[in-house]
Amino acid sequence: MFKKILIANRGEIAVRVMRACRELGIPSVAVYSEVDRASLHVRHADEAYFIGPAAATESYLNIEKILDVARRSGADAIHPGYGFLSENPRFARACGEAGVKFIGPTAEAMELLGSKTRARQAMGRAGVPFVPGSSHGLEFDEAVRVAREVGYPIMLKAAAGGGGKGMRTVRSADELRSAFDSARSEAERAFGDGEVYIEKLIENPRHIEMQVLADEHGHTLWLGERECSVQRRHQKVLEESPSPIVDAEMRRRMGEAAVKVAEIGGYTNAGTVEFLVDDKKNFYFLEVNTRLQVEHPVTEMVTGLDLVHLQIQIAAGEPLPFRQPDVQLRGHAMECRIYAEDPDNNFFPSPGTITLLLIPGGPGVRRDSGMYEGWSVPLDYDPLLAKLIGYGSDRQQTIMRLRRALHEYFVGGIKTNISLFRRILKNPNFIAGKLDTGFLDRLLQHPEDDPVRKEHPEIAAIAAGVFAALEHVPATLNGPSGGSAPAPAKNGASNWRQAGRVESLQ
Amino acid sequence: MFKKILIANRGEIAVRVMRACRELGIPSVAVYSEVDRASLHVRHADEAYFIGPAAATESYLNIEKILDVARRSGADAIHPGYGFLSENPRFARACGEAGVKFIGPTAEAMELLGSKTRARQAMGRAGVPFVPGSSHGLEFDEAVRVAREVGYPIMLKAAAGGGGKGMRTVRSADELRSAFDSARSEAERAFGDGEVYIEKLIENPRHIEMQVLADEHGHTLWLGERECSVQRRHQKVLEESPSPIVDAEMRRRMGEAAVKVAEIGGYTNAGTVEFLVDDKKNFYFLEVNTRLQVEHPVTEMVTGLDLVHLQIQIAAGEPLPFRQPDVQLRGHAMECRIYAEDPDNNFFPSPGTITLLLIPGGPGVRRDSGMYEGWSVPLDYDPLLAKLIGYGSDRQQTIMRLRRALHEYFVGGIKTNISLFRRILKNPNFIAGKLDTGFLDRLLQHPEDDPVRKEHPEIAAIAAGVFAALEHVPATLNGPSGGSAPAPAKNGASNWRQAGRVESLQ
Amino acid sequence: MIYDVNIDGQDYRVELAREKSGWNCRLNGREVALDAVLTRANVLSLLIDGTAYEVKRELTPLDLHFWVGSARYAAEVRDPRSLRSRRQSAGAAAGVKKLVAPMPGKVVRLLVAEKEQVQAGQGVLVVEAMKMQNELKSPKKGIVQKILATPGTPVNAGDVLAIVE
Amino acid sequence: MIYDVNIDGQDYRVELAREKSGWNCRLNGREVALDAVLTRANVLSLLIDGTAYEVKRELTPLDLHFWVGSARYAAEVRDPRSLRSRRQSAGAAAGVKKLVAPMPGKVVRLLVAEKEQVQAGQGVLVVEAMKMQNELKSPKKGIVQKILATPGTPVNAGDVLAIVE
Repeated sequence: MFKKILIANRGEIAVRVMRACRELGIPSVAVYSEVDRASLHVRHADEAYFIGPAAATESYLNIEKILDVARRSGADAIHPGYGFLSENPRFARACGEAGVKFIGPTAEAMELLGSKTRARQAMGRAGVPFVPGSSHGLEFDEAVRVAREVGYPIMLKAAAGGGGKGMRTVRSADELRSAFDSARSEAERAFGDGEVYIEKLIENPRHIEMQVLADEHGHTLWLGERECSVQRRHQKVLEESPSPIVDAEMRRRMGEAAVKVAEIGGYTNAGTVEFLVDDKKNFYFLEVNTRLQVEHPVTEMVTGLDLVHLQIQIAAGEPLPFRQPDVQLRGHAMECRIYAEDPDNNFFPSPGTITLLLIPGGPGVRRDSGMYEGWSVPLDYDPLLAKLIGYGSDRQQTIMRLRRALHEYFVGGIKTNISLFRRILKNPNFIAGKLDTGFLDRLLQHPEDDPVRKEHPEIAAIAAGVFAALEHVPATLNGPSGGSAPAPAKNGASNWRQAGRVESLQ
Repeated sequence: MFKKILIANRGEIAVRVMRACRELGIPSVAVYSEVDRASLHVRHADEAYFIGPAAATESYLNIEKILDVARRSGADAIHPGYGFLSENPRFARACGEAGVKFIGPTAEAMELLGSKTRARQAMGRAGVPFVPGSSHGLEFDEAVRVAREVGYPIMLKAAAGGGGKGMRTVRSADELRSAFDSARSEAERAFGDGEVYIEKLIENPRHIEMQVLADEHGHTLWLGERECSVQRRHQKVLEESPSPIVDAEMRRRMGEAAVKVAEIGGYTNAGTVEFLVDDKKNFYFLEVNTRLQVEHPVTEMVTGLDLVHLQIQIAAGEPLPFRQPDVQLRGHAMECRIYAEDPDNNFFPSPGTITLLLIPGGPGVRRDSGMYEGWSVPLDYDPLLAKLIGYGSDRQQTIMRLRRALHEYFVGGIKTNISLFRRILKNPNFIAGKLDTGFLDRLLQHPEDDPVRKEHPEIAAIAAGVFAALEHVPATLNGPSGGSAPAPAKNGASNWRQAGRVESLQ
Repeated sequence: MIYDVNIDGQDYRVELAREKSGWNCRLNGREVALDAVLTRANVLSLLIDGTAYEVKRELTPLDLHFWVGSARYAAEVRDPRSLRSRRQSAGAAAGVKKLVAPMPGKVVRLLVAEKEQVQAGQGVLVVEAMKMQNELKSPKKGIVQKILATPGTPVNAGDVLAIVE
Repeated sequence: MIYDVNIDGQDYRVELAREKSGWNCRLNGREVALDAVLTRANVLSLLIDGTAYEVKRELTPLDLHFWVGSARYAAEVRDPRSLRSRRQSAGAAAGVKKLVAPMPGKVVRLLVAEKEQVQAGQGVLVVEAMKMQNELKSPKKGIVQKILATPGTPVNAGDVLAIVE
């Protein structure tokens, strides 16, 4: 087993990986940029090293700086988390050359499966169903022909793509020219690679993915699907497992297809095979995510397994400790991604200081968080603050449990999308499991459907008065009690108690 | 289903039941005594009513006051939690007479199974194994004879007993007289009932209990065992499921015995059948707990079920939604009971204000808590503050996970037994599953085995200096920032950040 | 103590008097059986006729809100007897609207020039924060009187970036 | 700033000086590459040569402790240049020991009378708190000089209940 693991990431995923390290008895090493000294991942680490300015290119994306910390700290393995360097084959290769184990697939597997066109070619050879279209980059003339063959509407996609960049929907032949040119130049700018290919557009598909796990001894397993159709701007917002439409037979077929994909790619460690599913439940290979996914906790809840433990054990050369029939799926899990963004104002990002944080607990609630009260959310990174994951014996219980947990959750001082989840979890189509990737856009077109009613303005008014009155009474009652006092929070409770008691009997 | 549920309890269990109510869409009603106005269960309730002074006899144990709140609030069911009125048949009967459903077994079942001697008689008729001895109250002469028959050492026990009261170990005939007299008078004082009976002493037994669930339509199921051998003064401290020594066959036999016990007693709702297990894995019926147990979460984690949901559904007349073969036990769960007591000083209770609270999160961690930062723990009730429950794919992972979670857990301002769990979870016998009810006493005889080493006094010294220095710099850096400022906690981080960065590069 | 409170545009008068037996509360002159406990900083537990409300206060550099359960209310509080008032001169100069940065970030692009005509909802400039480019839109149709932002410079939440008249 | 710090009975001198580039720290005269951030009230993150320590401060009416990870250290801090000192006159009167209430509660029973002889560890009185009766024991062998507690009355943590000489 490894002596020390460096986590080349920040935020909730760095904390989550450090927890696994501690559970395995392995010291963890954090890296942090200028704006992350007070971040939670530094508090959770056994060691922590500064790696540069806020800009990720000069810190979290800087391969040399990270390998330098590995060297100085004596870390013999690196967990990349998700994002940043996690799907960068050059980084995986540089780790190998530096004698540090990269916890993830090989650079070769990443290169094969990370290019969408190369992956599509491989799937074709292996007989895994994929969305009709081309499997290599196209010039315009060829694009015209392929588009005609598969039939409009089609999607233009960047081979190196991700995050919706270099992607265009084309509904008729006369739109193709301008869409082609703009997709190509956007891909060129975003990825330094203008390669563009065509896929038939599947209208309102579901996005369902399959978790796979492969050790370095030739064993590859699937761990069940995740339904990720609730998206905004190609960004996942809520994920669940199992999918409301996948039955045991379909699950087995998707699982076996995903294992085949992983085996073709020589894949090791944890990975995800994404599929599009049409309204007849046909599924089509979409792409492979060669990393731990943000939404891995829902799979952990329904399998009872810890994917990060398994990633580390696999990377250390251990064989998988179970076989496919040992994987027991049970219950239902759902994840809400808590972003620092304002759902009432164009989803503008909302960095700033968290002035009040009330967090949910109790049965079936898991929090993977990178925030704490008093912390200032920097404006330099992805707005994902935390993940709230709910587990229940069935989908209905899980939905009700998450609604309860969201009721308990409060993040003050910055805006978050917590209120959006209240809407989603009360939406009749969502409750009925009628989902597709257009679900959330349609929901957002009806802001008047917000189930949170503002029924108590008079209670807010009374509270405003009480808070103001509390500031007029001596500071010891309400205000923080000065330098050396340990509890600025205790305030007026005891003095008001007497009052409260008498009043409540009236 | 019920329209409104009153929770006749306080602390973590009241909060836990309210969460279930919210998940089922049922409004909850809290009751609170004079010292509980600011308690967490009042914050979680939809309605809350004052019921009297701190003394439980005048508030939480006062049947009339509680039924009066049910009437005023329109609650049509009462959940009693554990402790207080939960095992009081008079209360169950009074609820029925007031037209309010008591969420638990019938008064008749409680009366039959709540008396240890009556329960033993019933077990004898049904052929359930129980500890040899007498099954009715004894006069001294009879006690002499029975003790001789079953053979010393023996236990004298109060028929109405609980909490170790009226209980004496007798190792030889010449000790019997004084033990008999004192047990009897203690039982008389504690329970108003001096009935005492004899059980053969099982030396260093394990305490293993079986969860049962029975609906009002004649279906009774078992949900797996809990090992509760880690006790201090007959008070459970840590529980787990499954037991390290129970295999599938033994589990089935214990489960079937427990179901038989419940059926004999005409039992409905959730209950627990306790067994003593000797070193040859023979199990003996001990008693029935006719309520939800403190340690029910470990069963919830390994079954994936919510026992409080099921209690409410059963009480509402619904049939159990599954059958015995549908119950899937998976993984391993363990609960630490966090008490406000000082393990370094005779386990003295430690009420007071919680000045700092850092709580664990992440995978496999559940917190059922009744505390929050700034809250003052009253000195009037049971010292149970919260329960930390860990889940893992196996016992080893669960132990490591709880050690990790305890590392994250911090309760400042009062003493808690968190450090005791660090010791237990690092104890080689505990790790090996070598447990019996004497385990914890033996561990406590070796305070020098504490695995927490004080290796960093110089770090404490530096920190003391830094805190002192921070109080010398302007108040805005360290001290709370006055009346209307929202975040007393944000303090000097940003100012120190610059410093920190440069230093860490040295 | 008397407070004039504005909640989501609606005015309320809250009268609070401390008495031996507790607080006496009137809302718009009507008596309210109020039981209030500050459980921790910024979190108030109110009981009124048995119903429990948890109210959170959220005070940012820009504004004051109260959350009753999951609903959020914008608030302004004024103590008529003191000069302390949180009410801003909102009504003034109805014809002039300020375009305010809703979050800290960096101005990356201007989309219009000064003195240019804009439609309501038309993009005026782009601010980048948290890896996202966010187009700030004109609050009204009119003429961009002034642009106070420079591309490449950081802005704080609440900074006025442009004025449309 | 110079502080004399006592940790679990051991004395340390901590020198801290604020510089442009950070803080300069010396422990017993030896330089320490200290990086310190107060992450939230009472929680300090220290980095020293790459190793991370989270230190919690616990200040109760009775005493001051610092937690480094899971280990708890009793502390006294003295600023030699000021009169502010948390050190109590502990050494004084070694022959006299006070029996102090370790928690708030109610005195339910006295087990000895004034002027009575007690053994070290012998029960002196019983305090009830949180449903438990807790016997407080004599810290030393000697004579109970004074009993300051009355059965039936509440006591606070830190109250002196008896004096043994």
